[in-house]
Amino acid sequence: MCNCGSKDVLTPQIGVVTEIRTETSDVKTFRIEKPEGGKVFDFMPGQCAMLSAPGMGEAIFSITSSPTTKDYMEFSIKRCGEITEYLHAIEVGQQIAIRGPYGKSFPVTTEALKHKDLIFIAGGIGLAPLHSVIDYMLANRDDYGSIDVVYGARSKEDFVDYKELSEVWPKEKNTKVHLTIDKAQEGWTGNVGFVPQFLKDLKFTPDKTVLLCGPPIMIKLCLAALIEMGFAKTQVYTTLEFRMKCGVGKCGRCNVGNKYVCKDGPVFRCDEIDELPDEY
Amino acid sequence: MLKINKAKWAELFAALSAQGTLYLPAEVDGKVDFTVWQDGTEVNLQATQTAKSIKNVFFPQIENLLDFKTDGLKLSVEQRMLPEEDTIAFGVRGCDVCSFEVLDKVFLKEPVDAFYKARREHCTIVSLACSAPDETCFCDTFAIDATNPGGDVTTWLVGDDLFWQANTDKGKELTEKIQALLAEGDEAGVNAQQKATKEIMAKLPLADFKIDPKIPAEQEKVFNSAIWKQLSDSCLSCCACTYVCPTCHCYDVRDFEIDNKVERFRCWDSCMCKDFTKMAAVNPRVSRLERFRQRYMHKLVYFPENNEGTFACVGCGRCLQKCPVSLNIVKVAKALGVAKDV
Amino acid sequence: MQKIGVFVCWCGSNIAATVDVAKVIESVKAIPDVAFASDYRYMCSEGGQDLMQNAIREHGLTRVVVCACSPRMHEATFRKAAEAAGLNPFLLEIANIREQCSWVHKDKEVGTEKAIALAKAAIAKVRFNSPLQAGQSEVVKRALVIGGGIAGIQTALDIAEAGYKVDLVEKKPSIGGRMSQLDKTFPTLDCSACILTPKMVDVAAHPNVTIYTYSEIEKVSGYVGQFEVDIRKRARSVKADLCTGCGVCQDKCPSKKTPNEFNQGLDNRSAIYITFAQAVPKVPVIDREHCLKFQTGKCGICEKVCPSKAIDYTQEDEIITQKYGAIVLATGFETIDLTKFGEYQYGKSKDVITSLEFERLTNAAGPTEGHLQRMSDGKQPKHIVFVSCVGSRDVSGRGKEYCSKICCMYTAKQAMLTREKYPDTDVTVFYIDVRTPGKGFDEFYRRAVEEYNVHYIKGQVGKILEQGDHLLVYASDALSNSHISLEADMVVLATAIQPSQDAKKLATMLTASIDNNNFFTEAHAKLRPVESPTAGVFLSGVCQGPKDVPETVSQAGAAAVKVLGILSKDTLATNPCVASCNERICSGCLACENVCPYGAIGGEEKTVINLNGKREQRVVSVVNEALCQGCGACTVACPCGAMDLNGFSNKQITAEVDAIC
Amino acid sequence: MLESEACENTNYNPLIVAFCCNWCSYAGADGAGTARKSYPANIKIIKVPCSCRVNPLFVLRAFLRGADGVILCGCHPGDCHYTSGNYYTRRRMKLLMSTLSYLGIEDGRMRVEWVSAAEGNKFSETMNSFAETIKSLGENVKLRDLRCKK
Amino acid sequence: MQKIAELIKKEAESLLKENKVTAVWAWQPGEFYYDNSPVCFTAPEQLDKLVYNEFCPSNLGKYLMAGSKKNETMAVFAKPCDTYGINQLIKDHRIKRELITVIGIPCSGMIDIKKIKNQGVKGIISVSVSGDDVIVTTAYGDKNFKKSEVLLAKCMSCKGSDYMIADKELGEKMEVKCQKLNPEDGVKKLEAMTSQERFAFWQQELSKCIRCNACRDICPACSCEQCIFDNQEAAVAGKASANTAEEQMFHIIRAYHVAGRCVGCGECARVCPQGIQLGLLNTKFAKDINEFYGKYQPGADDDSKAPLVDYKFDDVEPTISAKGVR
Repeated sequence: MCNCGSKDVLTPQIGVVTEIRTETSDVKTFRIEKPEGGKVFDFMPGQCAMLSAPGMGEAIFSITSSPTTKDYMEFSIKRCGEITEYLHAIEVGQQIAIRGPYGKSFPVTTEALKHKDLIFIAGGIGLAPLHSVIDYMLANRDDYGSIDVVYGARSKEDFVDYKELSEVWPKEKNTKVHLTIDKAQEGWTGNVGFVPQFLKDLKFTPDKTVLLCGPPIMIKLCLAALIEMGFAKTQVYTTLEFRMKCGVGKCGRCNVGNKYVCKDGPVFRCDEIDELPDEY
Repeated sequence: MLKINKAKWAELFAALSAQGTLYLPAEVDGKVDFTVWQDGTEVNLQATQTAKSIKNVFFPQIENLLDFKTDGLKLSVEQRMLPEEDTIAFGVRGCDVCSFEVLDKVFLKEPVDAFYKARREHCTIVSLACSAPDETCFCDTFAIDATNPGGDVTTWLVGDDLFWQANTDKGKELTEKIQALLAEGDEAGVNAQQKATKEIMAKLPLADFKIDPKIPAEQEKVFNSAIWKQLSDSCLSCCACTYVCPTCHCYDVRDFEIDNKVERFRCWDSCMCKDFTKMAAVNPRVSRLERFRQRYMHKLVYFPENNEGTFACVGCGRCLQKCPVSLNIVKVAKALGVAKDV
Repeated sequence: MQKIGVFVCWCGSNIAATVDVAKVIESVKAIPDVAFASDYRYMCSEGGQDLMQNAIREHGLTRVVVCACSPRMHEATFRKAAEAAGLNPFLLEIANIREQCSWVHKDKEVGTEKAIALAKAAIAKVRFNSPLQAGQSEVVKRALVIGGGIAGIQTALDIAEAGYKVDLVEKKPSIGGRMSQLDKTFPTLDCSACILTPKMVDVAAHPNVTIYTYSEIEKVSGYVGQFEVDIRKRARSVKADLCTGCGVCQDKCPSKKTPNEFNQGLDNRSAIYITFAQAVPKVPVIDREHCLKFQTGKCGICEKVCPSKAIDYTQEDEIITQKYGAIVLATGFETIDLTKFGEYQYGKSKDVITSLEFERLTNAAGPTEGHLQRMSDGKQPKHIVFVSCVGSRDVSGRGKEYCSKICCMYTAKQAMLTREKYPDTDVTVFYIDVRTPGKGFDEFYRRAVEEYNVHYIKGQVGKILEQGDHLLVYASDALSNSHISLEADMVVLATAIQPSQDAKKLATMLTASIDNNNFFTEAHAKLRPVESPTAGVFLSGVCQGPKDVPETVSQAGAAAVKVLGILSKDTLATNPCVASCNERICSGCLACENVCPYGAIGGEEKTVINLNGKREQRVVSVVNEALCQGCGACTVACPCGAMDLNGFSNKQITAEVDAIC
Repeated sequence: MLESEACENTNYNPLIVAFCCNWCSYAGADGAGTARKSYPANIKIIKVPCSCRVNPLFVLRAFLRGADGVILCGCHPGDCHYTSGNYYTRRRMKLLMSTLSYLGIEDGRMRVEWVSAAEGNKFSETMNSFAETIKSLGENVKLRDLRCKK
Repeated sequence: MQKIAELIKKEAESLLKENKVTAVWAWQPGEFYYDNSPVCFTAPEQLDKLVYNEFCPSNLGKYLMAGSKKNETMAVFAKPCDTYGINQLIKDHRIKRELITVIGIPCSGMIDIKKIKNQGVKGIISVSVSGDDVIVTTAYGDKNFKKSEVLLAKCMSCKGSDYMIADKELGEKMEVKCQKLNPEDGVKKLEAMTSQERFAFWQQELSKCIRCNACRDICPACSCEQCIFDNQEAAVAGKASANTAEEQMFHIIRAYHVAGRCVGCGECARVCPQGIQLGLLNTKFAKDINEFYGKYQPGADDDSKAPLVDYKFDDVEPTISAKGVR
């Protein structure tokens, strides 16, 4: 037992997995609550949490559910390593160690996003952090302008949360969802092509604010496309969601220049990233 | 100012050790390192520098943080007891004393590292002024006065007498506990020694070595310097420099599995290693150049940027002594052109 | 997290008597990823297999551990069952809680504890098992039979009859083996030559059979389906294709002082000789060691007299390299050396002979043309003593601990035939036990005693002394508990048999195992008695253990069937437990290549993804899975752990170690 | 001497890991079972295809994790199912044993024995004698990772 | 040595000028006279920084690995002892022979600055060496030493002045003049101790280890793409030294992995920041190999079969030594 009543920053809490949804062939969504019920901790959209696979270690994941959800938080996790392998194999009822929240959130409460017309651009599992923001905004719909979600995946089967994408969000006020897949596929009537081109095709006006999340190469190309369309880097927010270890800005792994991704990020405005050394 | 003669040091160490675990420089196999004092320990107060820094008193090389226990689907976490042991770090040179300030800026910054904090709070630092600096010393570069090293208590070794001056409440408290052993001393000897030491320091090869305090502002230029390649080409990517360094503080968190219990521990790691904090992915800085650059950029640029200009180097010179291929922060700084005298 | 199913077998009371099965179940159930655990009286039975298969399906088990008998017994059974239920067969492990637990520990508490530990180790290992897919290797449709005695002949014939090519290799100049030396066979008293010769002719004439006589195995490599064998065909110095077997050469040969091996050295032969009249092939061979032409350069008579110009002094040994799908060992036996049994005067007195020598002595084609006479003076013996168990069932260390099995019966045969042919001869047999389990065997023995009045004395012969032209036999009579001595004109020793000297050399070449007595070991004493533990190598005849002719012939047929089982397939599933190289880590030092016994590893310069995820070109090890046999030598030679072995990976073994410690 | 007596008094049961090659020694162990030749229960067998599969790392790992003794059994030299595997084993283990001794680890904590498939008796005798040796040596304290103390 | 330094400079210059190689590995001076470090020169104008004196102990062979992967042509200056390591790296396919030009340079022994400093010398301003005389100028006055008394341990057991591999040799061969040390002597001394004493000795030695990996990273036999200790999958000793048992493991396994490949260069012991006598471990393996399997010098050639990937039918059996219990 801790002798001073103060928990160390690296000591996790216990949560229990209460629901597991299989989203795609390699993505599952996990719902986690306190063993006695309720959310393990409060957070803001874009923040992350560290999940433990005892014996293997920890890995950081962005929280997918909305902060406005009172009872639980959710994580959409793609299978891509030892720890995610472990998580994908667990069952409902399994207890799990979790600590957080870590990092800065998207500036949802500031004028940076409030009352702005917004474009969310996501690729693959990149929807996870944005999902939280979108849900938060839909819950506080009147605080924000128009919402356009542009989401690309390899195939129809690779969309995470397809049901919500196709049935729930489009019904919301002033909200549009634009889906695209990489290659043509039977039964798919939507757009085919990569996200950067799709963006240009959608002809967004450059007065909107962009939240961009996905694999590094997609971010790079989308950013180029946006700039071509007349957007400024100050209008684009993205996340550098990788290589975090301790989560508390000490261990020395995740820094890019003097910024610690886990503490100063993972949400950055694209012009801030430009100031960092080219090491991400 | 108080003093104690060599004849009574054994009593002094015994008395100090009664107040807490006493770490002091001692010689084993011809090598001087901080060691827990016991009766018979061969104390060495002459050595300018210990082989390793004393950072492990606050930041042990390996530290168990917590235990996981599994029982079916149930999981429990039990944090380890925070250390409560009182410690005294005796004979700490000025450079090392300053290194604690660097570490504090990391571990005591929010969110606070509870283990480090507990250790730090339970320790009284008794520093020892330098009287015979070595050619590898360059604490002056960072405006550290080796002849007046600070800490909770400062001591000076002049001839056979150890002069003693408490600086803080903690230091005074400790002084009171051993008051009986101490006699009044006058400052003349100390002052003379301080003067002589400074004269020696001026003669040493690194006396003029200064780092431009403005380099953080030139981050981009430094980061993209062509010199990193040539320097890092000869680096072995070992972590001798990081592990002897008093300010390096990178760590890894790992699990150790025994039956259905898992111990989670924290251990030193080095940003220079290929497998730094390795889990699913490799060191994010994949090339040797990136890793090498990271360490020096961190010490000379990033850290001062985040900490009001404080460099993450105290000029102890250990890396100059220990690098297998004689690469070190001085060589790097000079090559980068951030040293003032070039 | 895996879903592991654990099944604990009672094996009737074999396991359940020493292991508290319920407690094992209870303990393993507490292990986090054990999703199902159950016990069953006989897991290997259909019911047990059903239980496992249902559990795999119902609980979606991803791994299975069976705690039962040795994996050498039923691993294959359970793996097959798991596969039928849709689980990759290599996701199953066996915890050996019978042979290595319940059968060696008496205390139930101790046994239970150990069974739990073994189960835990298997569970720890199985977590890291990965699904393996057996590869395929082609089968060479040709068999090799080593040894041309009745066992080898029968095996070769059976294989050939089924339509496959078979090569028969015999060390001696002629096939026929021991059986060709025998006079009559028990218990029917057929003439041995009369029943063997037709078979020899058949096999020689069979279009599917190639016979290599005077030949030996030089080298064996490869594996089941793909053995590669070098056969050394020794120089005969006679062109087989020209020779008509007329025998002039051996008649005219001036060197006639070589002991005749076929007659057990009871007479001499010429340097150029045909082993025996019915030899196949009936082609003489020059024994170069005793040939004047080869030893002195002079002579050359045979060349001159040969009507068909078949003599060729320049012939050299030939190495024939051939690929085979399967190999049968039929190397037979020889009698043991009796020098350690000085008390019998064997070798000192010409009238003390072995039973095999007796066979030649009574054989019409033998040195005495079938007349029973003493080798010392040519007189017909009036009193013969047979001594059984000479060197058999011997715990003194001079002979063999095992029973040679055939002696009781041939002794009875020899005694009976003597009495029949020479009714005035007195025949005494000393025995420890008379063992007659066999069809018609006991009747045969009783006939010897009852009809032919052979004196059977239960007792051991302690000493034999020469006295004048007689032999004095000192023995004990166990029934009357007295010492007796009797005079004899001839003593016949029923000498123990042992595997042929070549067995050991062959075992090494074939990596087939042999037991302490150099008999080849069968894969399973009861269930796989004709298979060696090495896949594709089968056993026929006495090389596996003492047998009489009918047993040998039936085993020879069985071995042939096993061979056919392989040859009839076009491909065989290869062992998927082979080495594999993690190219990302491999540094290309090729230590692995150096230790591989099969030449299955080689270095290749390749473009690989390095540890930083970048492409680079460097030398890495590449495993040829068809050649790899899965020994794992490479995995240890590899310093960085790039080389690993499927089924016995570093992780699996480490997990077992951790679980046990 | 005193140590070993003390151990006997406390019913000290050494933990022993036995690596056995599949073709000879594991079959030999089965043979011991079939013949009901007993040996101490604290000897646990790990099956490997060939003795040459046993990495010295496994042996060290066993000691690190608290094994009191490690024994490695393989086919007799010359009889290896894989022709030459046990020849490599012989060199590897010879050097390992020599080094362990050099580091001050008690001689005898590790052993290599050649046991054929037919030598069930020898297997059981070997295990009994090895267990006795380890009993007389007492607990492995020198190579054990302190965290693994049970 | 100054003369040889000139020869080296000239050679390097011509190699680079004539584009025979794209890189030359040599040494450059540090802050003090004694801390030269390895460096890669790629242009002739950089060569004024080239240095060769009694403080160039590093073997440059391992640096060739990176360039070899990129198919760069490189020249390397190698002292006689360095050539063993280079051969070993070629044998392990870590350096492509055809890419490298090995230039043998004579050596009369390297000075161990630690030996000088251990005698209480501090504040070194300069060092000058002429013949056997070493004059150390310090902020506290001058000190004189005999070179033969302050040589590196590895030089005191110098394997001789011959090059095991060299495309060209510069200057006249030189001998190391000093009281020679046989590295096996230390091993024999330990072997003569009791088991308990040996254990105590190694506990003391190995507990100093801080797992900085300097011994491994300098070692010409440790050239794996990924060391087993960095491979989580392999589950061997972790990166932290949790207790002496783990340190023990690290050093046994490392010594084991280089057994039969360790060229005996002594660099591991030289670079150990904690002064662990690592040579005693590696030399033990070498000594055992020589005794059990016949004399073998790794690195003397680039094609022989190393003892641990070889065997003889009548190799010595791994039985318990005569001194053993029972």
